Amino acid sequence: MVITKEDVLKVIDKIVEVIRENKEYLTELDSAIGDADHGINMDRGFEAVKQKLATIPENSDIGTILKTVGMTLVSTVGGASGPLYGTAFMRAGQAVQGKTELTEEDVVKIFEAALQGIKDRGKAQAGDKTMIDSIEPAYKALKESLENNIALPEALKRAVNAAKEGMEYTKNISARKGRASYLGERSIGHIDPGATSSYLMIKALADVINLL
Amino acid sequence: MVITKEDVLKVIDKIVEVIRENKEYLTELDSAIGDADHGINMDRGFEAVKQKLATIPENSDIGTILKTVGMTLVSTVGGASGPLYGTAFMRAGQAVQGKTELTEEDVVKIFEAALQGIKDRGKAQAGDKTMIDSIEPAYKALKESLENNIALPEALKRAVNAAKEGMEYTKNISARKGRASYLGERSIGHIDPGATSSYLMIKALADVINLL
Amino acid sequence: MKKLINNPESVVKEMIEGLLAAHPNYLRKLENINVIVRKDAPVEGKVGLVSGGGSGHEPAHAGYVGYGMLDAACPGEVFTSPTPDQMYEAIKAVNSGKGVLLIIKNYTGDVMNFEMAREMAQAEGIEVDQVIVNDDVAVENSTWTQGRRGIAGTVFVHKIAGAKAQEGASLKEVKRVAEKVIANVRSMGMALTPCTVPAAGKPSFTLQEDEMEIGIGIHGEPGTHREKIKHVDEIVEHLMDKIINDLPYKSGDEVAVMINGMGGTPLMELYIANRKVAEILKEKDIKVYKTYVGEFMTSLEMSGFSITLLKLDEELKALLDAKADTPAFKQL
Amino acid sequence: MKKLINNPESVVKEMIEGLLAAHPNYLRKLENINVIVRKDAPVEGKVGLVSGGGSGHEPAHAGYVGYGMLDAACPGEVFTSPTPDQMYEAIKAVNSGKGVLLIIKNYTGDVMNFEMAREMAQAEGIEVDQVIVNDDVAVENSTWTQGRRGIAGTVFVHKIAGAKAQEGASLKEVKRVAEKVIANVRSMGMALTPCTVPAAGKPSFTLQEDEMEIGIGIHGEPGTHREKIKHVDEIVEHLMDKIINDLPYKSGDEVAVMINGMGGTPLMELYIANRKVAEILKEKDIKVYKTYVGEFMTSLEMSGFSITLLKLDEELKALLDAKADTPAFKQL
Ligand SMILES: Nc1ncnc2c1ncn2[C@@H]1O[C@H](COP(=O)(O)OP(=O)(O)O)[C@@H](O)[C@H]1O
Ligand SMILES: Nc1ncnc2c1ncn2[C@@H]1O[C@H](COP(=O)(O)OP(=O)(O)O)[C@@H](O)[C@H]1O
Ligand SMILES: [Mg+2]
Ligand SMILES: [Mg+2]
Ligand SMILES: [Mg+2]
Ligand SMILES: [Mg+2]
Repeated sequence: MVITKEDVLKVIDKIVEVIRENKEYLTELDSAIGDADHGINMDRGFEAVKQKLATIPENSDIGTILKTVGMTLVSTVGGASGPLYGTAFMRAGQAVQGKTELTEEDVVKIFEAALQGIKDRGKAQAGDKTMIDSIEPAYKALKESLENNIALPEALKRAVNAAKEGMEYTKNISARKGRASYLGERSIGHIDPGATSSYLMIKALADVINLL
Repeated sequence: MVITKEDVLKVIDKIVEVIRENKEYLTELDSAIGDADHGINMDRGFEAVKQKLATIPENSDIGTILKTVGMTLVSTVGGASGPLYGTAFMRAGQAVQGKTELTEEDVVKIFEAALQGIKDRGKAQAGDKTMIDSIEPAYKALKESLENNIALPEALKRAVNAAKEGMEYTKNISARKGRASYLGERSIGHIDPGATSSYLMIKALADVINLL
Repeated sequence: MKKLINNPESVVKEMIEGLLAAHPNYLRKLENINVIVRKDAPVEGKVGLVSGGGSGHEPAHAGYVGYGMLDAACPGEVFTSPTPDQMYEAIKAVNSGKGVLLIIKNYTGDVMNFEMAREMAQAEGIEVDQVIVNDDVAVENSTWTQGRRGIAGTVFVHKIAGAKAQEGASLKEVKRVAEKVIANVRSMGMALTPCTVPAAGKPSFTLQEDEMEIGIGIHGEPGTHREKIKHVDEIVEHLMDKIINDLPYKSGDEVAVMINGMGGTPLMELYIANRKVAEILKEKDIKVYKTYVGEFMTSLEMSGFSITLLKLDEELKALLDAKADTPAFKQL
Repeated sequence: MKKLINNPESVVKEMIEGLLAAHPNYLRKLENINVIVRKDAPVEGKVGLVSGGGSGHEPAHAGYVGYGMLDAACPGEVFTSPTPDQMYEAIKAVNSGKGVLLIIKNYTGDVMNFEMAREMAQAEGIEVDQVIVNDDVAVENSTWTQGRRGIAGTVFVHKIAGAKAQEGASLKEVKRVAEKVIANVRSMGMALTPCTVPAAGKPSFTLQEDEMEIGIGIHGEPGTHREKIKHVDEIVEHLMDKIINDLPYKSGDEVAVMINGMGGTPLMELYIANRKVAEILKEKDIKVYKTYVGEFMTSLEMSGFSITLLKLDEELKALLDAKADTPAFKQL
């Protein structure tokens, strides 16, 4: 299966839409264990991404598109999620630099680079109650599925399920990174907002690919 | 009928008690059209009066006692009511300077001097929605009753009724003096706190005299 | 009632203790009475400036005691005028022989108590004069009342009369500039929420979630009327309209602006209000010489604000710019 | 949500406009980006000091831009770290060739965004260094987290590093005193009421009428635990206990004290709190060199306060006493 540049743009549009729809929900999650801005931040950022992508040259490759998304997020989201998601998209763009179509392998590379970017930037690991708790299991599920010759749409579905499980798991643990960590044990019982936005983005990707 | 120094002290005690009992009520009235302190102010003042009177020389005359009450009120009540009631008691004391017993006429003089003191100090007149709206009718009723040879206890009862009517009348008018005047028409519908404290003091006087 | 206090009856006493502990280089208290004076009072060769009023307006008035502003402040109980003996002791403590000016906000209680104190001090041969600040334009039919209230504009009187006194001017001169400020200063305020007098324990009025009070004073009392809440720009327009038309302030005038928080208003909101104030003044070609944004004359924890304009001439500008060094008002 | 605003989405933009209108002699804004710099930036021969953080902490940080304190402040969205391009432009605007020091409060977002900016500026050959303030002792198990938060103690870093930079010291020297402050400053806060991020429209947590949050940060987030409300003296005892034992501050030490209101706390209550702070320090024979009471690092309209102690030596005392002239912090 081949993913075109147009497909990538569709995925980004879908992410913009899903973040908009979940703006209040993400903010509410953040108000329980953070500072009540995650949905607002993400929506501001992806709104800017939408504006920005409308202005980039027709012939931009997928790498450039993803890097533009990343740079736009860095300069508009702010907070912790800005540099983290920004770095993730910039690294993803680097991983597929120059390409105008993506293979299954490229998708794995994108996940890998994004995850590594987040880890480099934020120094967190799985179990710290962050976005990594959604992304890492999703990445692993995707990789394993594709290694087992499962088709991309199905592999992405499994990634979404893994992200969802990871996201739900954040409810049971206490935070060790980010603002929520100051709450210590009090953060237990609440889903992490960043893990939720990550899950939503992965789901947006899967939903678009599934419809192709 | 003759009123002794002990009777005067009893009246003051009764006033202290009545103000204490109505501290919250007077404050509530003041919160509707003023700054929510009248009961607190009056109670602080009369509490100080009680302390102070416990320390004055045994042989003090009634004039000295009333002046002491006035000076104590001036230096402890604050606000508008402090100088007004303070001046009222000081003038009343001057009016009966040196006396150890009071006649009916002296009681009229006390009312007259107190009322004049309040008017001199505050430049208000009847109908301005102030303590004067209780005190002036009370003074007039007392004077007229005594002129018509009505006994003091009964004359004071009439004064109390007049004060009560005056107090209730303040509900129907808008304030032209004091803090409530800033409310303009909005002060209509609320009884004036100072008119109420005046009524309560006049009633305390009458109640004590009636029991003699 | 949620307050950071111990006993509602002792808030004034404990506040004064905390104030003195914080500013020992600026302030001292007279013995046995609630009067805060400049540490170096009486200042030789200087007219003494005394102000005061109920507590609950912090930093007014003790926060303005110091170089270039007040010599003494008399804090009363919460929202209750101080008593004549406080002002009397203050007058005696700051009189260096050049006389004393009382700066009184126009409230019946304040005026009467200060007047009694003045009578007492004059009887002792101290030269005492007074000015009465009445900057609040909210109350219109002031002919029927004892006149307008004094609110945040009072701080400009402290600053400017204080600068004049600091120069060594005579009582007459200090009084003249104080009255010039009073003639040229106008204010108006509003509230989003009421405040609670600690000893009363209940808010002095209640407002619905979508209501505001317009034309409030600084004692937690209700305002001139109640409205549905609006955008701050509309609120500012309304207040500015009243203020500007009152003096009136005219095209070509130069003004000082004070955006005063009532105690519970975040600075962010005061700046947002100032944005519209500046815009309106620009439209009307009234030049802003200087702007003060912050909490200068508060009403406990009330949320809301007031706008003050002071029309300036060269003399007032120079005095406004003069150095001041007090706990709550510093100017280099 | 009762706020003096127009549109929740534009509060930061409008606040900045109001701020610039109020303080044109102190501040200017870089074009097309939310960076506030000293009017005279870059100051020749002076290390540039850049700080910033989410908005909602006013007067921090733009209020501290001026003589003897910061050269630039980057206001983010409400409670949201500013973005790297803001800090990057700030660094460029204040660099006079002597290098730039970033003063960062220890939050994941702030640290990451500042670090990205530093990388960008360093890539252009600008000498940039940073310090991270982490004065909040509320969070105990900080080994498991990214460490303690930076709260009101940051203002002492601005003041003292600012004074050192104003003297013309090198980047290395300015960084050294900043780190000395950080090593010696500790804070802790509490809240009586939550605050509402304008764009969120709802309070970030809810408290019952008889509850308070202990160990809060400055972003409206809940604290370390919740309790029944107590007398302020008991609250102060608890906070002071944590703070004093942390460094620890010892008998014979000299300290600067900051009693910081969270935005909605009346000054009266802050002074009442300071009374107990001073009493405890006296008991422990810790000398108070200087006390600051007011709103320095707020959380929108939150009601509550924090206590900060800074242990001083002769160098820090001299720098703390140095002249400062900024919109929100003036010292003669
Ligand atoms: N060090 C980190 N590594 C990975 N993710 C992190 C880290 N710190 C915070 N996060 C994520 O960021 C989310 C919060 O983002 P956001 O609310 O936008 O920023 P802020 O916490 O600065 O307000 C958290 O829910 C968490 O998933
Ligand atoms: N000029 C005046 N003359 C007579 N009584 C007055 C005058 N001004 C105010 N009062 C009385 O004082 C009362 C208010 O007293 P209080 O609440 O103790 O003082 P304040 O108004 O200063 O808070 C009013 O209810 C009114 O009866
Ligand atoms: Mg957040
Ligand atoms: Mg009253
Ligand atoms: Mg009063
Ligand atoms: Mg944030």
